[in-house]
Amino acid sequence: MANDTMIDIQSVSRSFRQTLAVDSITLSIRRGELFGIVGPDGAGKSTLLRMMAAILNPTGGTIAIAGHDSVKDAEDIKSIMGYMPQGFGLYTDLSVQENLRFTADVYGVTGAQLEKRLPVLYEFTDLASFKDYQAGKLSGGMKKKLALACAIIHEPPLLLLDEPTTGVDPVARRGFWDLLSGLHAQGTTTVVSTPYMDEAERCNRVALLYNGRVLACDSPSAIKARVPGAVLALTSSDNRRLAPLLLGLSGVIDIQTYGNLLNIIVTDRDTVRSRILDLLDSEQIDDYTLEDAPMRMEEAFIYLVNHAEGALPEEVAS
Amino acid sequence: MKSTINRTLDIAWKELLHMRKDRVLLPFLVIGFLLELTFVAWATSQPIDNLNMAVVDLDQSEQSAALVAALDATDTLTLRHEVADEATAIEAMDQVNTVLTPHANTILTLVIPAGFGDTLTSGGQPDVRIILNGAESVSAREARRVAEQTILEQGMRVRFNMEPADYEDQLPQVTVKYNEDLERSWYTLPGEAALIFYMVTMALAALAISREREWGTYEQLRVMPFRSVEVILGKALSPMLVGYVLFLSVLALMTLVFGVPLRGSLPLLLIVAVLYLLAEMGKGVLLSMMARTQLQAVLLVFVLVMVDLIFSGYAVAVETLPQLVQTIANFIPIRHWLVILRGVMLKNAGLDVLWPHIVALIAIGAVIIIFTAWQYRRNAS
Amino acid sequence: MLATSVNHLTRRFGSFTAVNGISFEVPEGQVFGFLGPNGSGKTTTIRMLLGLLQPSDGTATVLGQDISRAGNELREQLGYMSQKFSLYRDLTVVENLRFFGKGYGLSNATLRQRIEEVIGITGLQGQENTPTKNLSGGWAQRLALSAAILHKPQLIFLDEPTAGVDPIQRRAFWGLLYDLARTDVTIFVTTHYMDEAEHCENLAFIYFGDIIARGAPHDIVESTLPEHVLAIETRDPVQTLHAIRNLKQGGVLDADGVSLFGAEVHVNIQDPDLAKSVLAQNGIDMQRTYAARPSLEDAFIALVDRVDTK
Amino acid sequence: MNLRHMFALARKEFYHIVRDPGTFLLVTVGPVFLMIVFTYMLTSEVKNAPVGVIDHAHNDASAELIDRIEADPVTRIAAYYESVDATDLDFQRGDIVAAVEIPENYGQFSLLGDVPTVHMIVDGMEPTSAEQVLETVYTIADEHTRDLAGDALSGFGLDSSLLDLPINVETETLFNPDLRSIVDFYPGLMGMMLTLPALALALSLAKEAENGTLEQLVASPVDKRALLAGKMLPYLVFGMIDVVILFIMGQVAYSVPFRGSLLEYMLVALLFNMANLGLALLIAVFVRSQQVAIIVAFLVFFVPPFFLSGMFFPADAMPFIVQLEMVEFPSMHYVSLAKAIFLQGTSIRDLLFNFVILAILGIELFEIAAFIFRKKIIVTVPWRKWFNRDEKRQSLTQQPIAQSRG
Repeated sequence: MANDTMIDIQSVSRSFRQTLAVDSITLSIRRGELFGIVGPDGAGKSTLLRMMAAILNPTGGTIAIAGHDSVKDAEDIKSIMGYMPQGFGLYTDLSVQENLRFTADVYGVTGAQLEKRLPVLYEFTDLASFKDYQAGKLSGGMKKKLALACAIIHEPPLLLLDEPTTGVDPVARRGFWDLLSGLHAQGTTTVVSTPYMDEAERCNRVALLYNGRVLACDSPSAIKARVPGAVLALTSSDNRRLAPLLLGLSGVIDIQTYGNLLNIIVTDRDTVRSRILDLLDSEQIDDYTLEDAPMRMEEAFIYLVNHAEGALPEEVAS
Repeated sequence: MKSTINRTLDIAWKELLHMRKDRVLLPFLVIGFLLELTFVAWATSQPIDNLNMAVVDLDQSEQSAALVAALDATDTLTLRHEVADEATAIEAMDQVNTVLTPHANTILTLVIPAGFGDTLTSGGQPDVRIILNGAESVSAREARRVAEQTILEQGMRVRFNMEPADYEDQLPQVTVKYNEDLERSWYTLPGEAALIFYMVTMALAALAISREREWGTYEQLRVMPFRSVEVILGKALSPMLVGYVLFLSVLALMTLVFGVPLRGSLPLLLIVAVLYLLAEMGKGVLLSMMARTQLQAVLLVFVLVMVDLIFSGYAVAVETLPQLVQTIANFIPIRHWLVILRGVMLKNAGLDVLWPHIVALIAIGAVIIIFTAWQYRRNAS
Repeated sequence: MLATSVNHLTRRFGSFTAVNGISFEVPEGQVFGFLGPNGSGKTTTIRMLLGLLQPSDGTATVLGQDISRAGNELREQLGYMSQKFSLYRDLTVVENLRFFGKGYGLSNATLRQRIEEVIGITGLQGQENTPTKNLSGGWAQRLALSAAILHKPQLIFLDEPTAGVDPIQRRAFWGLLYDLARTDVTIFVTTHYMDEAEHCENLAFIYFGDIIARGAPHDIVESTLPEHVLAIETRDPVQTLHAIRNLKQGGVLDADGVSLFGAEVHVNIQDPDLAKSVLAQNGIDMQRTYAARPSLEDAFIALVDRVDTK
Repeated sequence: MNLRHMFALARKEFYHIVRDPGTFLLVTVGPVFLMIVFTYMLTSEVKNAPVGVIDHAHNDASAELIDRIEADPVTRIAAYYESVDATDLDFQRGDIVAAVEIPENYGQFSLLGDVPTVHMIVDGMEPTSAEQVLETVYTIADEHTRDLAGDALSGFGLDSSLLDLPINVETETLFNPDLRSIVDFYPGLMGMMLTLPALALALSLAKEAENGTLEQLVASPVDKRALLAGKMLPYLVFGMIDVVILFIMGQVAYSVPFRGSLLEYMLVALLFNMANLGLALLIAVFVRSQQVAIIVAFLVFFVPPFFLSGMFFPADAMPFIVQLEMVEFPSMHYVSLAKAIFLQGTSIRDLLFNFVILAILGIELFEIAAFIFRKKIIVTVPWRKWFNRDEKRQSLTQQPIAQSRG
């Protein structure tokens, strides 16, 4: 392959009036990658994605998509890319089939090519039996599938998805990600933005966005590996009473309550573990379990944010 | 525990806050319609004058020149063209005024045949011809009226040496009541004022519930311990207040600036205005419940206003309309309100005259509000 | 005492049964999660419990009162945060709170004090005069919670409270809920985010109007999915995926599902060690492997699958 | 311009129109409905206006006069009174709009030249119908007096031609012989109705912006001229259907004469339709919310043509600067052209100035909209705060760790 880079983002910024939504981001996304842009609301995910889609011009820096400049050659980019905006960007009063045919017309997929493509898409998304339904009457998950089908109707080498699973239930979410994995398996370069950390784990590489800047860009496991310390899972009969006491222990960074389970994030597994055991002992609690638990992406993200903000206690920050 | 009145006021206060925050809607409604009032006032008080007149004077006598001068001397007609023959005159009527060729459009052509002066002075009855441009019917009608009267006066003057005062008592005597100078604006302005009053308050009321529905706050409101009548009254109260303030300012504008007289009892008008408002508010809230979105609510208001306009006597007196229309009109609040408003302002009408309309307003208002409350409760279950 | 007790509650809309004879109990002072996909009957149930909808059949009591007879007195003890953000976006934070407080009949003095307290609890200090529409998702959510707890309700219904809120804010929000639960307020939450559901002490899964599982999150996972997920990190995930699928189809590997998971391939198996050795024997490239317990989401999807295949 | 894209968009837009009852009514029944309301308000003729009588004469002459008033379609006799004062209450109530007082000696002439005349009182509150009633009753009374006087003169053996008017006026009315105002309002009103499809177009674009579908379109390779033209095309078609319906309605229901060339009128209507839709696109390019679109459209579409186009109020009477200003509005040119073609049978050739400007506006407004339209998204202001970094930072410092530590 002559050029391995699909998207080349060079110190791109975008401001709206006084506020900086994207603050000189540099990223490079390879061909065939499933790339996640992860961050909270307002981190600049949509702005970045819209600039990649060439529908918003950067106020600084350049973006090249497959070698095309996003400002000068905007229209060239639009035909090689599939884009799914946040929310439902399709016509609710048109049927599934009409939406697909309309999009096909727009992207110049016609005649025999379209007739061959449609059954493939129906099969892929499981929408065949709904093809005469009005899009507005579909469930949230099916709407997303339809939007995806429209975005890939012209078999674009690049797919940009802006929060495709927001507001979708877990069954549909899982189904949607299976579709994405399928596309990934076929070699489509996919950039997906999401506020959900569990979805981030399904990407090849992830850029964590915060306040318009990239906090980290790496594979999910590498990002999690950046967090010093470990997670301990404690179940006991009296978690509610224990939680504040545990927080008072030195070396405990944070506690998450999951029903009768406490996830304790600690700086150093062994020393803090013994401190916890001492505490349990002194509180005379004996029907407990204390196990190692995997670090979650969410914890890693929060660690990195706090690290960037300098809000961490010194012992952790160092 | 707080009283119903208190809770109603709580909701009304919140509605007022919404209105204060909306920087587009209220200013647009108020400024837009005040602007329209001024436009209408200006347009309807504009006299129809300086209409283009062409003359074909085949007589060229002293008498024909005097006749033309008399017509030209009127405010209504202005001599623009003197043409040699009738065909040219008719051609001129085909013309259309444009910025490049103003006054091209002839409204009236006077044809004075040869021998006009001689016939007139010798005691005969000469003919003249008037050709009117029917494409401008309003102007043409006015031009004809003025032309006929002026020609008659000129004829009397030349033939009998009589000025209009000399034969006035031989013509039917005319007294015009209430609007002595037949000022169009005296009729249209109160109508326009009622319309503004009506549209603004209806639009605001129609938004009251559809907005909550769109925002998703409607359900929250229903979960709170409010009673349905508290919600409806609370919602109606602030548009009413805005409407009332607007009414007062429009009333002041009409009487003080545009010179429409206020001959009757102001307190009566102020009280009946509240009754009228209640009826319209009920309608507005009802529309609001029917609409799914704010946009739909606004469109529904427009449609309703259009329908009501037919029956309201806004532009034309209801009494002169077909019987069926008159019957239907009795069920429309604005029709009664217009009778009352104009009656009090122009005719100095009092309770003794207006009571049937006031009773009708109260009855219609009560029916609408009861129906609205019933609908709200039915919606809720 | 039970905060809520539901017995064979049913609601039909025409021929469609939205809620189909469900029963469950919510003990006082718990964080109770009511889960299900969109359109499964969650919101309908909450609406019945709030008295906004009459049940077609069955009974329920809320705070000891029968819902079909309860009136405004019950409403004054309930807090409700609806699915859509339901505050007046053109009003400021304090204006919103004042309206809600008055609606619930708080006197002016109490109201002033409560607003201050609630703002303290939810951390909205300094935002008092911000128009609500300018608040970001997480802050708006906090304000909605503030409004729902202003009148010190004993039971709060939260209908998908964190939809569209980012993880940092969601986490903080759950912190607030636990703080509230510590003051013996019962919290009834619906959600379809499974990572969030894991925070609850007790759960009920509703699917197409039926309750398909109940219990603590852990217990539900364990009873539903005893098997493990084997995650395989590999140099070429796509190729590995196809290779493992072939093994599965050939009957060499006994596995439930094989899917691509970013840079990893995930396989559901009974015995991780056995599977690893089978894969190794067949020359699958395994840079690193780890076995994990299925998540609540996995359990939920499995449960739904079972219902669907029935 | 990519025609495939244009037709794809046009087809989609057609579905929107047909499937949304509101829009469909707005572009089909709407104009007809609005036309009925307008013609009704603007052109109603007075019929059976109630007139009161104070008859002091009680003779054959007065009875004959009363009969004539009753017989006229404009008026009817509603009540009899003893005195003028007695009519006050009924005037205030609106039960009568005019009263005729017949003097005691009505119908009795003497050679000394006494002509007993009636006294008429008219409620002037509503000037238009008051003038009609006044004119009718006045003419009846005047003619009756003349007839009586003529009879009297014959009785005295004199020639009744003495009573003839000094000058005989023959009136001929061109284009609209009965001077029915509907005839000259109708062609202009037809144009006004075309603002409804334009309004629907502006709303439709604003709706796409609100629903996020515009973002999808903007991100697609569809070219912008095709995008705008495709959205506009169905409204143009519906607009022309409206023109045809209204044209037929005018011929059948209102007997509005049509003297010009139908082809030329259709061309003018098409251009005006295009200009209106171009204006709607221009509005929608700037305004991307339905609510604001409806407000702006109201100001642009309804106010100027109504008051300034010369449809109701003669354009001649406007200050020159206003007239100059109106050159930019298509409605003025449309009204001039339509009226002339309808009533006077004038050809476009004689009105080249208006036609050329209308044609320029028809094409140019679309071009301006297409020029200004960018295939980019507009980020709306309410989100501004979301990007406010200070606020975000503050949100974090109070955030999870710091807070849960208490």
